[in-house]
Amino acid sequence: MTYIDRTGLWLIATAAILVAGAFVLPHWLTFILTLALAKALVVQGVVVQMRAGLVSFGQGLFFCVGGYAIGLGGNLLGIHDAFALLALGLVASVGLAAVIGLLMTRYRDIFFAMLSLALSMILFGVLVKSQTLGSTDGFNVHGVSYLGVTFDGANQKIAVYILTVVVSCACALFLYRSQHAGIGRVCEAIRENEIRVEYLGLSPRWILYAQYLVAAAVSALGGGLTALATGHIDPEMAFWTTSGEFVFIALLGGTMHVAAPFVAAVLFAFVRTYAIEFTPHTWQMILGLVLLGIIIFLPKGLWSLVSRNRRVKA
Amino acid sequence: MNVGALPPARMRRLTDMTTFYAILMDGMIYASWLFLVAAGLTVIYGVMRILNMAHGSFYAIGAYSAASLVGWYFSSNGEANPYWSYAILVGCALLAGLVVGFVIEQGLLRFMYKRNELLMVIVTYALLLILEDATKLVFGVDPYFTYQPYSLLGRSMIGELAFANYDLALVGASVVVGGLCWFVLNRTHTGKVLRAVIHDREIAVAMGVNVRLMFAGTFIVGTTLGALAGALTAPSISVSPGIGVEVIVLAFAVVVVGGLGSIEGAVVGALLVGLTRSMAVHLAPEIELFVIYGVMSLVLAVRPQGLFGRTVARKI
Amino acid sequence: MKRLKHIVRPMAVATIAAAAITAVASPSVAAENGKFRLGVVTFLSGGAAGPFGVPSINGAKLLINALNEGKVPGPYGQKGINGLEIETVVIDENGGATKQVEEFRNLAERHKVDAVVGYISSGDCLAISPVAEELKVPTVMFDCGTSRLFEENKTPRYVFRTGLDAAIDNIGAARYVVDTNRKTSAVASIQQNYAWGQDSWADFRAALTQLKPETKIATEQFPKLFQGQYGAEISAIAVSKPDVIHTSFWGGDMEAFVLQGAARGLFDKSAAILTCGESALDRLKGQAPNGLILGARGPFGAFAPKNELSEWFHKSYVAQVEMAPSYPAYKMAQAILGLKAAAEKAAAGKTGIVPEKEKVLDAFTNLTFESVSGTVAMSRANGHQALQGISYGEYRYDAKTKQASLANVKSYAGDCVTPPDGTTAAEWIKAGFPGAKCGN
Amino acid sequence: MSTPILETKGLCRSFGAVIAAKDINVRIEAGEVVGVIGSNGAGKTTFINMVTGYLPPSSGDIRFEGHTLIGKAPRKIIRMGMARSFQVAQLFPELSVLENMLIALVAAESPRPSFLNPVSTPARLRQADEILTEFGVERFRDSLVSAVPQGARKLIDIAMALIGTPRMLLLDEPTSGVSVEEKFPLMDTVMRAVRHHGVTVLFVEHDMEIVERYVSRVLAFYSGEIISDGIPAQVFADNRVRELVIGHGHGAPASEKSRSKA
Repeated sequence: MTYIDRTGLWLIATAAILVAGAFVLPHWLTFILTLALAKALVVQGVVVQMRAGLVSFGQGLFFCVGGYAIGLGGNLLGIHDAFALLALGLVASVGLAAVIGLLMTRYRDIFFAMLSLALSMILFGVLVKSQTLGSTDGFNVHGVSYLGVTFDGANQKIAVYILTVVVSCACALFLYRSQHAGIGRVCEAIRENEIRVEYLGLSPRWILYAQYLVAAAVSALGGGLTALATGHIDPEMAFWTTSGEFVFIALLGGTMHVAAPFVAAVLFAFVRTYAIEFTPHTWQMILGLVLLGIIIFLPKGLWSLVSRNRRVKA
Repeated sequence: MNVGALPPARMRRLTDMTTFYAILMDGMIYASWLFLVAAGLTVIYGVMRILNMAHGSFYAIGAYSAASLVGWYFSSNGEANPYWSYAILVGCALLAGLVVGFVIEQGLLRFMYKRNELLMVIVTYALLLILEDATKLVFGVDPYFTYQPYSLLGRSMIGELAFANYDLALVGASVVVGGLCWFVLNRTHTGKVLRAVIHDREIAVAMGVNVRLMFAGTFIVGTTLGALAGALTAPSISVSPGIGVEVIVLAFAVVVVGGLGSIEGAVVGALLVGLTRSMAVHLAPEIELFVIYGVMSLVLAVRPQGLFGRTVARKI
Repeated sequence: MKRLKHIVRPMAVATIAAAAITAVASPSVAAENGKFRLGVVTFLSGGAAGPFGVPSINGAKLLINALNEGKVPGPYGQKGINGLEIETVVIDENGGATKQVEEFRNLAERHKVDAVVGYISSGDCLAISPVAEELKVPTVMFDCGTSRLFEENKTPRYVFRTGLDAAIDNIGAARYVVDTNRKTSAVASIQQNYAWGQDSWADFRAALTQLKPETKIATEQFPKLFQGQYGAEISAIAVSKPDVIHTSFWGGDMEAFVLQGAARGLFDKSAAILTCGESALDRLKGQAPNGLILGARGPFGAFAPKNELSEWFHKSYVAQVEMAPSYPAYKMAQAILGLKAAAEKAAAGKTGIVPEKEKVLDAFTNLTFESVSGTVAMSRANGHQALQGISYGEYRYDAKTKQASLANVKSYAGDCVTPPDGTTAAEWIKAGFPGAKCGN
Repeated sequence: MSTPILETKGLCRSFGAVIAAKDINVRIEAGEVVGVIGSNGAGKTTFINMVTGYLPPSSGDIRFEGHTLIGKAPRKIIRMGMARSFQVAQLFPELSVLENMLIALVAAESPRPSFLNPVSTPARLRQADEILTEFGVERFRDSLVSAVPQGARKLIDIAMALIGTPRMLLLDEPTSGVSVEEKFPLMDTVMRAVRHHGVTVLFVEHDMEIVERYVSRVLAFYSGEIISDGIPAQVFADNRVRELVIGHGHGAPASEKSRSKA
């Protein structure tokens, strides 16, 4: 049952083109793409929960855990392999999610949003208090190798970029499958009517718990890749405005298609970069207006543009 | 680093009466400020079911307009009676809240009341982003330092400690605001109608309540309360960009602890958060940063709907 | 509404597509347009914008305009940098280190700037430093004070800092407290709860305890950054009956603390030392009690020495902004002047060209240049870190003239308060300041 | 005597001062079709809610095929072979009717939905189409549930309950909110399906004509108690039933609230 359908092929083809782009595109562009794709993985975590009707205003928690795992794994445990570090972040994040997920899955709506925010802010507080970890200044990530190979300077960034594209593609394939598999459909059902799901003999809490872990896992990968790309981590990753940005991008793209968060994150990165450049004093306002525009005119996100067009053609 | 001397000192302070009074006074002052900040948020949520993330921006707008106008009042005529500045503070807040609340409700929110609660959170998040920059465009990024109304009232000694009379007056102000909210909700016709809307919106509509009018009114009142909190805070701080974002999470914590939409809840939430924080500052400053989120998580874990929140069982 | 959607949808698609195409296709304009392209990064929004960002960007604009018109006195008469007009790309520093790294890459690779001047936040400096080295962009940190900058980047090539290490502020503050014969049997601390506050207090406490071993700490308060309300903290400090209060507060937080503390008589019985206090010198308007000890993170602002350059800067700034320049403006000017001096030294008389990058770096290393704060020697961290003295003084407000001034100013030479290369500030303090050359 | 499919012993439940169930003892054998009547607030829905685990009884025992249901979550009870429909159809409004069916099919297969296997397989699509046809709602297959008329929603609700191949089905007012003309066709469809699957049925109903036509046994509730239990003719002849239940008609003014505390 491991067939790959047309969407799967599209995802793989896009990833292949992006990988090839590493050798053509200017470095600043690949760097923006790296960060945008890594961010999109966290957004995928938000979206997975959004499909089940839960909005996490604290996904930065797992983003941060993933990032700090990269830094601490290198500084404390002496792990320098990128894959091992990402795996470490994944395990740490899923482990944490396994514990707090027990609490979180009892909450819905605004309470879920607020509690996720509070938990993320507690991590922020702990990190700010940890002077050995550099408090708010955070610290730098050095000397990462890739299966024994180390790169220098620009090549290292290309390596991170390719790694990010590959990881994103793998996650996208998995998330696409799970969206259309039982778990994804049931999540939508929970969003629509939780009581009915219970009366179909399913446990909404178990399903939300499972998705919570998945969201934590992909968010940790996003955090890890961000740390590898920027070479720096700080508690800001767990601050609530960071999480707010993830929600923003999730809405921008919409929850309809697995590719939407990636497209939205890339778009967001460009909009923000140019907004900062051309109107350094009012870039937040521009973001706010874009967000309002999306909510009013494209309530299902940018992706509804694509799917609308396709339906017309068909 | 040497970390000596602290633990024994703290043990001594636990039994110290001055510290006890200080905790109580500081807690009360902070709690009344928290209540002022949170009242508007909880009123809007109670009636409209909108968790307003832009509440902090209303606070900031109130603070900025009060600070700039009071600043202008003192700089333009040096001989003026300084006590008028208090009227200016309150007047500013009312005007700013009225105008901003009206424009936002009529211009944006009223078109979106059918959307779900979470989407409204995000709409107000967008508002927050817009208002942050709008405030900056209007008032600039330089801090406004309007100290006159704060220092004018002098200080009082309570035990060995001096307290600014302005801060003590703030306690009075919050009692007045809380009392007014209570009076309107419980002793007036409008209050009765509002409570009907809070209790069950559909039935209220069926009973012929003009919900649109109620919503518009509530939003303007909520905005004005936010602006008032900002205006009353302005003289004791330096009004600078970002103050709105700082208060919003605090206000959330208070309201969530007390129970979303409940005025009594906001009072109790503010007292709980205020006193706990003041205790932390005096007895264990190192945990001060977590106290608020700690209280919030703890209350949510034990009583998800908050101390005064109601659970509505779903009818099937 | 529905009809509107029909119009909006295709328009949105078109706009997005167009934006995406321009974004990707917009050529990275080569810098060879006969101008010297300078990236300037500082806070334009957020809490640090008012006290630091705005004065610094005002200082930068003023100086760059004057340089481009060739109106700067002293050794800086040459137009722009090495005869080239300076063209700036201004970036908001708000938004966190990750965003700054992204923006720095944009500056380096898309805008192809010749150099970057900026960074107030220590976190940003730490994050940018390895990226600057990697992308080989001459980068001058003008304000951030973290000691870790050159502790982590041990062999800097592209990164320079013309501002001072924050450890110096606090070593200087400790010396000032000791030299003015204050009692230190109860020292209270209030710091913003983040790296800056924590590091500042650690350095001050270590230095003071080293200089006066009988020092006792009465209370340590760490309120949240931008908290604004310090009622409980002020009570806790008052209860501890301190002789000295140390704070590294800045901006709105500092002003609020001073106002609230003064209203409650906190400073009546205790001496308070504010390491960043000078930035509010002209704003406190008598709300701070006389005797409050203020610092400016170096010989900047009101502590700047009187010379042709500093007087010109002060006068032009007041003329343009209608306010006296506070220390961030001086520090920004210092960074740009340092870069100009290095570039012109590297060009060795061949004006009208962008001098070779490697030569600029060589010239900047160990450079001694004239600045708005006097003569600056880049003599620490292998010639990448400026060595300057630090001054503290007491606030005096004249109610009649409504002018604030500084009294009992004490200055400490760079050699007195700066650790030598190869040792960290913490180690140097612990060892008892070996090799410190203090005037007395 | 064989084990009854459903048996309750001394079932009690109160909401504050309101008593919704008082010492209810019922024994239902497999294959019966039981109608529950009673005025508003008599405790009918409370009874169904207790049996399906939505409300815990204050005291008493409920046994399904001999196994107690006390302390079990609804999903566990469903997995044991019980199913229910709702007074107001409980569906997934923003999904299509087909998707609703597919989700029910997936749920019926396993309590742990798969992460990888796609939901819409040819086999499931065929099954869904069969069920929709059986209930006569195949024309709504691709519409969103929110766009489907009330009567069809009730049918879809019951169809979903039957997908899990239960041995017992509880229907909470299957014809409420359905127009008079639609009532009998709806019940015909439902009862045909129920017989086809060999399911024991208990349903709450206000319409005495419907009760009379379809059931083999009637339980009459009055303020939390069963006041009569027997074949329809016998129950309808009971004076107390005539006075307290039927006499009240349907729209009895008893408080809407106390009845729908669930």
